[in-house]
Amino acid sequence: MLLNIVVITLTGLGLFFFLATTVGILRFPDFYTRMHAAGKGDTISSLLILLGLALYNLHHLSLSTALVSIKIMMILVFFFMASPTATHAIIDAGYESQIEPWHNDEEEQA
Amino acid sequence: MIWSFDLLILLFMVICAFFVIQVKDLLGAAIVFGVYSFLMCLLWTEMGAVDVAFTEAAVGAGVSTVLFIAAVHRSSRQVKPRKRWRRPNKAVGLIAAGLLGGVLFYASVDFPDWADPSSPASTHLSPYFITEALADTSVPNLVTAVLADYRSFDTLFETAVIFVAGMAVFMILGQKTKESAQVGIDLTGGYEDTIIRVVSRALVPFMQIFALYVVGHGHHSPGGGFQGGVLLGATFVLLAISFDLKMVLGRMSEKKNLLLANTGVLLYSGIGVLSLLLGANFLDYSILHTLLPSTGPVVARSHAILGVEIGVAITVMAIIILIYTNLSSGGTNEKGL
Amino acid sequence: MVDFFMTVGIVLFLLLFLILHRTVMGPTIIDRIMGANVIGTKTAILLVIIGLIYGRVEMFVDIALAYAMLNFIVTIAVSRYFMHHKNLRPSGYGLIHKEKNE
Amino acid sequence: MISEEQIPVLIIVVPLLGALLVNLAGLLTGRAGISLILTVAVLSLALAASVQTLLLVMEKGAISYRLGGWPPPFGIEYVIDHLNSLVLVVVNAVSLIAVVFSGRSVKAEIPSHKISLFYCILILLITGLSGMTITGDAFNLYVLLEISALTGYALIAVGEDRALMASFNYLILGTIGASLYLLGTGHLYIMTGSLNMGDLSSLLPSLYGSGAILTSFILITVGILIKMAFFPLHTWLPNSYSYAPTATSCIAAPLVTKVSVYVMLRSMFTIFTPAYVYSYLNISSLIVWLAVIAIVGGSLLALAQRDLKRMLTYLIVAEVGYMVGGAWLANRLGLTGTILHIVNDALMTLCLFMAAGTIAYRTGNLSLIASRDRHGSWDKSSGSGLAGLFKIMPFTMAAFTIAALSMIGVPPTAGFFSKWYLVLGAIEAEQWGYMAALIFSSLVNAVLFFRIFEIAYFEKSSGDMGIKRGESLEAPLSMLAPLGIVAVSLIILGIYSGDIVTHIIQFAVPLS
Amino acid sequence: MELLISSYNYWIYIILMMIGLYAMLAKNNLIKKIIGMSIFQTAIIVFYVSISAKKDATIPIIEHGKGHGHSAVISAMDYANPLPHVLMLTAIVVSVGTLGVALALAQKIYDRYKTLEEDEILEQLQEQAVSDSVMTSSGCDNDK
Repeated sequence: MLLNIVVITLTGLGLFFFLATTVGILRFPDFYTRMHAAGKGDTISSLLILLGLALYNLHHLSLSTALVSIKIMMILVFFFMASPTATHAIIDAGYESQIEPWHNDEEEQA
Repeated sequence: MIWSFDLLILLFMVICAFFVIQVKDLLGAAIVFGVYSFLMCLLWTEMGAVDVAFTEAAVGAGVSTVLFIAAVHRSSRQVKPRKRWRRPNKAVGLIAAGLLGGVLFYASVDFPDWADPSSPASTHLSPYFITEALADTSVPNLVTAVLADYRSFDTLFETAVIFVAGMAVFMILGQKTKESAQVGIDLTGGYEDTIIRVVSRALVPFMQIFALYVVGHGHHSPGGGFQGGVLLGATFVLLAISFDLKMVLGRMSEKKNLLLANTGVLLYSGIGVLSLLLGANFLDYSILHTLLPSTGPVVARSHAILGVEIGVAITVMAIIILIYTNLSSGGTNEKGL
Repeated sequence: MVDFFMTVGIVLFLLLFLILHRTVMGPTIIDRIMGANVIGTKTAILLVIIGLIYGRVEMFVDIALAYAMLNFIVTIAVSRYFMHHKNLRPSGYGLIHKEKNE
Repeated sequence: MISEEQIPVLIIVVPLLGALLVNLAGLLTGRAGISLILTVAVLSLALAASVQTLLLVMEKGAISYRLGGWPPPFGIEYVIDHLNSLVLVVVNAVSLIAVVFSGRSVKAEIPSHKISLFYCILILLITGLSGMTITGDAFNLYVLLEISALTGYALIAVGEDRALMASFNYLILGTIGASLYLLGTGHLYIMTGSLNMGDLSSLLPSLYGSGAILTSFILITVGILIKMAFFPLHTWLPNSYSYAPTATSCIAAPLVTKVSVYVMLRSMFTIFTPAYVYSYLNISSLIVWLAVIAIVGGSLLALAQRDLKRMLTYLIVAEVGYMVGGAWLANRLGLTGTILHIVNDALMTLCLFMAAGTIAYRTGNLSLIASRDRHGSWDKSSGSGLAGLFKIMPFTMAAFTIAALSMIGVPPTAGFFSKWYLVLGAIEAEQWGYMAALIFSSLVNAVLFFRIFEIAYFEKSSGDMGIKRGESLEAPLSMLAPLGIVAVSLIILGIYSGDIVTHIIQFAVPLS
Repeated sequence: MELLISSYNYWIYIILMMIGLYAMLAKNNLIKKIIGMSIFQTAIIVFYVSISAKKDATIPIIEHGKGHGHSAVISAMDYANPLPHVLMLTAIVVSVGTLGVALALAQKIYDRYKTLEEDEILEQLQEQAVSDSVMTSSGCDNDK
C-alpha cells in the first residue's frame, strides 16, 4: 500500500511537471524560453514518471521483476544523459540559425 | 488492444499525416513525419504488435527520419508553389484518392468487427501458429517463430530486399571519384561540438551491446535480427553525425560494408542450402540436428533461427550504414551531416 | 492501479495534443524539433505504461529503450543540419551551388 | 546428392546465391570481366533447372514444393504446373540470351567499378521474376514483386540522364501498384484468414457475394495492371525502357510485363478461380473493351514516336492489351492465345530490343525521322539514323525483319499463331471490337515496320563517323549470335506452336 | 454507434491511405511524393495490424512457463494473431528499402536539375528535347 502511495505521488508529480512543461511550451514568448521549459520540465517529468513505474513494477518482488526495474532505470539513466544533450543541440541549432532572443521592450523603456 | 488509447492515437496520426502533406518546409515535413512514426509505433504496441512496433520504432521513427534529413541536407528544403500548367495533377490525385477511399469504404462494411476473436483471420491459420509454434520450434516469441521458420522464405527475400535497396542506393549515388560531385556544400560552419561528441562516445558502446542483446534475445522478447541490425546501424549513424563520416568510414569502410551485406544474405541462404544438401527441403532447419551434437530437430530449429537472425542483422546493419553514408554525402563519402 | 495508469496515459496523451500543436504549427522549424523531441520522450514512457496495462512490462522496456535511443539520434541529426545550413526558413536553397564549369 | 524433388527450388536458390557470388567476386578481385562469365554460368544453371522442371511437370503433372518443410496453408509453398513452368523457361531463357547479348553494351554503358554490382542486381531481378512465377503464396508474391521492382528502379536509373526521372516515376507508380496488390491480399486475408493461393480458392466460394472480396479482386487486378503497363496506367513504361541501359531494357522489357500478365492469370485462375472471375462477376466484356482501348491507344501512340526504341515501348503497351483482352475472352481459345502470346511476345520483344541495341551500339542513333545526334556528325538530309542499315548491318536487319514480321503476324513466324488463337477466341466469344482492334493493331504494326524497312533499305546512309558508304559494319559475334538464335527460334516456335499447345498449354487452361 | 466502435480503425486507415495517395499523385515536390508514399505504405500496415488485434488477448509471445510440461495447454484465444505481424515486418522492411532508393533517386535528380519540383524538371526536360531538335534542324550551329 505504501508502495502504491509512493508510486502515485511520483507519477503525479511527474504529470504535474509535464503539465508545467506543456504550459511553458505553449505560452512562452520565444524559442529560447520555450526550450528552457521543454528541456528541464521534460527531463524531470520523464525521470519522475519512470521512477514511479519502476517502483510499481517491484510490486511482486522477484528476480525477473527486479531485472525489468533495472531496465526501466536504464531508460531513466539514458534520458538523464541524452535529454540534456539533445536540449543543448537544439538550442545550438537555434543559436546557429540566428534566432533573436525575446526582449520585453516595454520593461526596458520603463 | 486498449481502445481509448487507440482512438486517441489514430486521431493524432490523421492530424500528423495531414500536416506532413501541408507543411511548406521539407525539413519540417520530415520532423512531423518522424512524430507520425512515433505515434504509429505506439499504436502498434497498443494493439499488441510489439515486434512490428519495435521495427517501426527502429525504422520509421529512427532511420527513415534520419534518411529524410540527410536527403534534405544534400538537396533543397524549399517547396515552391506549383506552376499553373501542372494543376491537373491535383485533380487526378483527388479523383484517385476519392475512388480508392470509396472502394475501400465499400469493402469495410463487410469486414468482421474490429478485434473480434471469432473473425476468420483469427480462427483459420493463426490458432495453429499460436498453439503449436512453441512445440515445433521451442521459440516462445511466436512472431520470431513464424517469421524465421514457417515463413522463412519470405524473410530470406525480405533480407534480399534490403540488400537490393542498399546496392541500388550505392549504384545510383556511389561515385568513385570525388570531383564528380556536382554540388558543393558550405561546410566551413560545422564546428566540433564537444558535448555531443562526449555523450555519443559514452553512449554508443552501450547502445551496441543493447543492439546485440536485441538480436540474440529475439527468441524470448520482441526483437530479432532486423531490429537489432537497424539499432547497430543507427549507432554508426550517430557516430557519423556527432563526429564525421570519415571517422565511421575509417572503422567501417565502404568495401567492408558491401562485404558484410553480402555475408549476411549468404549466411541466411547458406543455412537454407545446408539443409538442402543434407537432403531436406530448402530452409527446413530440422535436418540440421545431424550436424549439431546432442540436439533434437526442435532445438536445431531454434538454433538455426538464431543463425538466420544473425545473418539478417549483419546485412541490415551494413546496408543502413551504406545508405546513410551515401545519402548524406551525395555518394562521395566526403562529409556527411 | 491499472486504472490509474490508464488515466496517466490518457492525461499524457491529452498533453501531447497540446505539444503537437507546437510541432505542427511552428512558428519556427526549431520549435517543431523541440516538440518532436518532447513527444519522442513521452512516447517512450507511454510504451512502458502500455506494458504495465498489458501486465507484461518486460516485453515493452526493450522497445522503450530503443525508442529513447532513436529519438536522441534523430534530434541530434536534425540539429546538426543547422550547423551546415544556417537559415531558419527555407527561403532560397540551403546549398551553395558550386558548378564545376564556372 | 540433390534429389529430383529439390530441382524446382534451384530455380530460385541458384540465382540468389549466384548474385551474391558475382558481387563478392567483383568486390574481392576488383575485375569486372569475371562477372559476365559467372552471370552466364549462374543463369545457365537456372535455365537447366527450369527446363528440367518443365519436363518433370509434363511427365508427372503439377508439383508442390514445401519451403522449410511446412505443409501448405502454414508454410510457403511452390506450385509448379504447366503454366508457370512454361513461363519459367521463358524467363530464364530470355534472360540468359539477353545477358550474353548485352555483355559488350554493359562494358560501354556502365562505369567499370559498378559492373559486378550491375550484374548482381540484374540476377536478382531475374530471381524476383522467377520467384513471382513459381510461388503459390499470395504474400510471398508481393515480396518478390518488390524485389523485381526495386532492382528494376536501380537498373533503369543507371541509364542516360533522363532515366533518373523515368525511374522515379516508375518508382512512384510501381509502389502504388505493389501496395494495391498488398492491400488486396489483406482484404483476402481479413475475409478468409489464409494466404495460400490454393487454400484461398477453396475458402472463397462461400464468400462470393461479399463486397470485400470484390474489392480485393479490384485492388489486386488494378495493382497488377499498373505493373504490366495497361494502357491508361502505362505512363511509367515508355520513358523507363527507352532511357534505360541496353542490358536493362533487353531483360526488363520482354519479361516484366509478361510476368505481370502471368500473375494476373494466376490470380484469376488460382486465387479467384474462373467460376468467380468469368461467371459470377460477369465483367468480361467490359475488360475486353478496355483492352480494345489499350490496343488502339498503344498502337496510335507508337505511330506518333520518332525514335525506334520509344516506338517499341509503345508496342509493348499495345501487346499487353492483346494479352489482357485474350485472358478475359473467357474461352479456351482466347486463353490459349494469351498464354502462347506470353511466350511469343517475350521472344519478339527481346529480338526487337536486341536489334535496336545492336544498331544503337554501332551507330548510336535510333531516330526514325530526323537525326538528333548531339555531335551533328550526321547529315540532316539523311533523315534517319536507320538509313541504309540493310547494307551496313545485313544480319542484324534480317533478325529485325523476322521479329517485325512476327509482330505484324505474318504466317510462318510465331506471332501469327498466337494472334490466330486470339482472333478465333474473339470470334467464339463474339467480341467483334476486340477482333477489329487486333486487326487494326496488326495493320499499324505493318505500317510502322514497313516504314522502317523502307528507310533502312532504300535511303542511303551518309554518316561519316568512319563508316564508308556501303561498307558492312556488322556487330560483333557476341551480339549477333544471340540475336540470330532468337530470330531463328521465332520461326521454330511458329512451326512447333501446335505442339506447344497440345503438350503444355492445353493443360494450363483451366476452362473446359 | 456500434458500427463506429466496431470499425473505426478500418475507416481511419482509409483516410490515411487517401492522404498518402493524394500526396503521391498530386504533390509537385519529389520529397513530398516520397513522404506520401511512406504514409500510403504505413496505412496498409495499420490495416494489417488491425486485423491481428483480438479482444482480451495479449501480445503474441508465450508467457514464461506456459506450454511446457504438464501445463502444456496454450489457448489460441489468449494471444493476438502473429501472422499479420510477420507480414508487416516484411512490409516495413520493403518500405524502408523503397524509401532509401527513392531518396537516392531524388538526390541524384537534384544534383542533375538543381530542383526538386516536378514541373521545373519537366520544363528542363522539354527544353532539352526542343534544343535537341533545334540543333538538328538548324544545322547544329549552337553545338558546343
